[in-house]
Amino acid sequence: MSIWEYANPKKFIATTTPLVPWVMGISISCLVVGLVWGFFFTPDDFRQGSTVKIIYLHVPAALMAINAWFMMLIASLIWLVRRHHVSALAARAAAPIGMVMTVIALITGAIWGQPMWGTWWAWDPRLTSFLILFLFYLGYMALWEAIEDSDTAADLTSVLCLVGSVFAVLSRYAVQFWNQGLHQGTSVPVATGERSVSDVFFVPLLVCMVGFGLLFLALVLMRTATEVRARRIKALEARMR
Amino acid sequence: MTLNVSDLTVVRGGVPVLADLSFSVAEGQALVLRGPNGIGKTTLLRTLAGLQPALKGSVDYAEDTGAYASHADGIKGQLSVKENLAFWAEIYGNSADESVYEAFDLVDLKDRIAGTLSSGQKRRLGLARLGVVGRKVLFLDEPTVSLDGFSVKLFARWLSEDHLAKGGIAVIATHIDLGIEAPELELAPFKAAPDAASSDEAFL
Amino acid sequence: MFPDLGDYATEVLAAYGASIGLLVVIVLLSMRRSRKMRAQLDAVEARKDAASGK
Amino acid sequence: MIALLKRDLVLAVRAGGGFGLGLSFFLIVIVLVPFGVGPEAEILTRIAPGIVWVAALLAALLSLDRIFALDFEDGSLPLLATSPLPMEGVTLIKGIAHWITTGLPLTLVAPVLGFLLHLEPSAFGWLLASLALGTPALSMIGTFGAALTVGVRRGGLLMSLLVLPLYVPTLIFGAEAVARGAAGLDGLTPLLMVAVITLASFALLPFAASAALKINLR
Repeated sequence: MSIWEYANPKKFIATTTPLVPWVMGISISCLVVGLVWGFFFTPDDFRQGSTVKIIYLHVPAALMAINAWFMMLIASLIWLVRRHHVSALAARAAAPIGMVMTVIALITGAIWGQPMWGTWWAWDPRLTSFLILFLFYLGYMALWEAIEDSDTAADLTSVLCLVGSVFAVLSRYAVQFWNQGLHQGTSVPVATGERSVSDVFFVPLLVCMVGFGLLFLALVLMRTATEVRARRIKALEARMR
Repeated sequence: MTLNVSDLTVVRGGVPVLADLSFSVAEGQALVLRGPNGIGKTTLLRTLAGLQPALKGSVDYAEDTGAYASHADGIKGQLSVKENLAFWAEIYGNSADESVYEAFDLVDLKDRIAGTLSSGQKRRLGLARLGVVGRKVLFLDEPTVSLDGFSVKLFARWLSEDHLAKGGIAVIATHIDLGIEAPELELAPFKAAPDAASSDEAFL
Repeated sequence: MFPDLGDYATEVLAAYGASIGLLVVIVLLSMRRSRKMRAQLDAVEARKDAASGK
Repeated sequence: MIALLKRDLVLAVRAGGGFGLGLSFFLIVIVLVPFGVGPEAEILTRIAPGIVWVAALLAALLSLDRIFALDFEDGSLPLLATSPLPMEGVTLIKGIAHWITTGLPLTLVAPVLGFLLHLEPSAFGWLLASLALGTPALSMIGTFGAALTVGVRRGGLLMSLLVLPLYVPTLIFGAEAVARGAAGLDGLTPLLMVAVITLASFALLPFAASAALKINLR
């Protein structure tokens, strides 16, 4: 029973519909535990004071924003190669969630950096690359909406996702290069993963990451099922006319 | 060198329109497609020309010998008649020789800017493109739309004498009688059942 | 027990408020759309069965 | 393929819109900037490299949707698709034709407009080099965007939303090369990056654009 078994839309709905509430429940409890733990029971950072508590939102959200686009890239490739409708619809379902994660990463990153940079928005290379990623999400979703025929839309958005990914990575380094020229990087590396975090902060952070990951999964499963149902409605109506 | 089609199913917007089509057209033969509007003549011709993939079945004719022409004849208004034809000739690696202009009575319009032509003349220029392209298998979608009687005869003569006589093949969707004896294919019986196999099938 | 957030209280709370708010919004929107689509699908399927059942 | 290039250039000249449109827009944007920012020389000097590049980028963007739209409406696109010309060749030629009608004139006129913005004399060489190397990428990326949205009614706005984020790397490296030139530093590294992006675009994007076109022609 290979994984492609789930590519069949009807089977996908049948298997995921009961799952979604569970995954959602677990993810929300993870989030609550992680955030409460991080917010109430961890000491302040000696240099940054209490703003370090924003780490529990910023790092997981930033991680999910990038993983969401990566997942969409894989789903687009699967659609182009194996023509499984579910993967194309999963890519479409993941985009708004990825965008929300990017917005969260942007807001928390800006607020977190505010005390150090003294301004509400500093063109820090990392934050700026998330701003560019946000634009990519916007363009991707707009293209889906603009095209009526589902298969054509799936194909075109997949091509855009492939090309977009190359340029997203390119922009990531261009922004890195561009900001070196203006002013020195931040004292505390805000980027995902590079943080050398003492373990008292790390465990709640890990819990939050799991929470965000599961939330993303739950939302994608739910929205993909919705896209599959929408497509089924369209197909049925086309037949009944 | 013949065109044969075996149990072809063509799709428009994810919904199959024609199914289990099988026919073949020998050299020097034409085939006229008949059927009510919206039956799928254009979709069929586009699939035969390779512009869109067929859902099922196969279309085979010699590689690189097909040409498609629809009522949107790709004429550039700003270019002159000669420039338009010379362009298409160069694209297909031929040269626009005089005989084509005579065949479509365009000799005196050679240097006229295409934009200033009447719709009938413009249609003749669109058809003249087929003469210049020099392709053996033609897929023509309503070629004689907005053509006056005289031009229709011109086109029919070119088709039978310059194209079919030289071993060409043509599949034409038209309502007007072209005055050439050619087998007709009524498409109505091949209308696809609505829930026949299609890309939506996975969702049904 | 409420941690002393020092002089960055507003920033931290703003960040938490905004983020959790956005998460709640996306979850609720997704659930609402899912419910609406399910109802619509049931209606269409009912119509289809009625049509073919007749 | 050359026939297609010749035809497109003749069409651009005959239609008149081709050359003039991009250039006049480029000029207007640059003339507008001092009205917005104020006439002080030192401000203009500092922002001149960025402004010229952003203006070039917008001017290229403006004439993108005409690349395929005209051929799509009058039916030439399906005819080209069934011609012996490979679709990748068609998209490549369209990109080059767009560059010749918009990118090239921009590059030649830009230094002249540099005076309006009090651009540092040392930057003029870098400006010319960075635009000459960068505008082809703008055209090729733009051709890809045009191919994506050719089937969409009023797809111009959508295309800008898709294409502008893709322009960011070229813009950053291009403007940086000129800024370094203006500051008397050596702008070679960003200039090389601009060249790399352009080469990569011409190597890869024709395939992506032709795939998008074939999908839209279905």
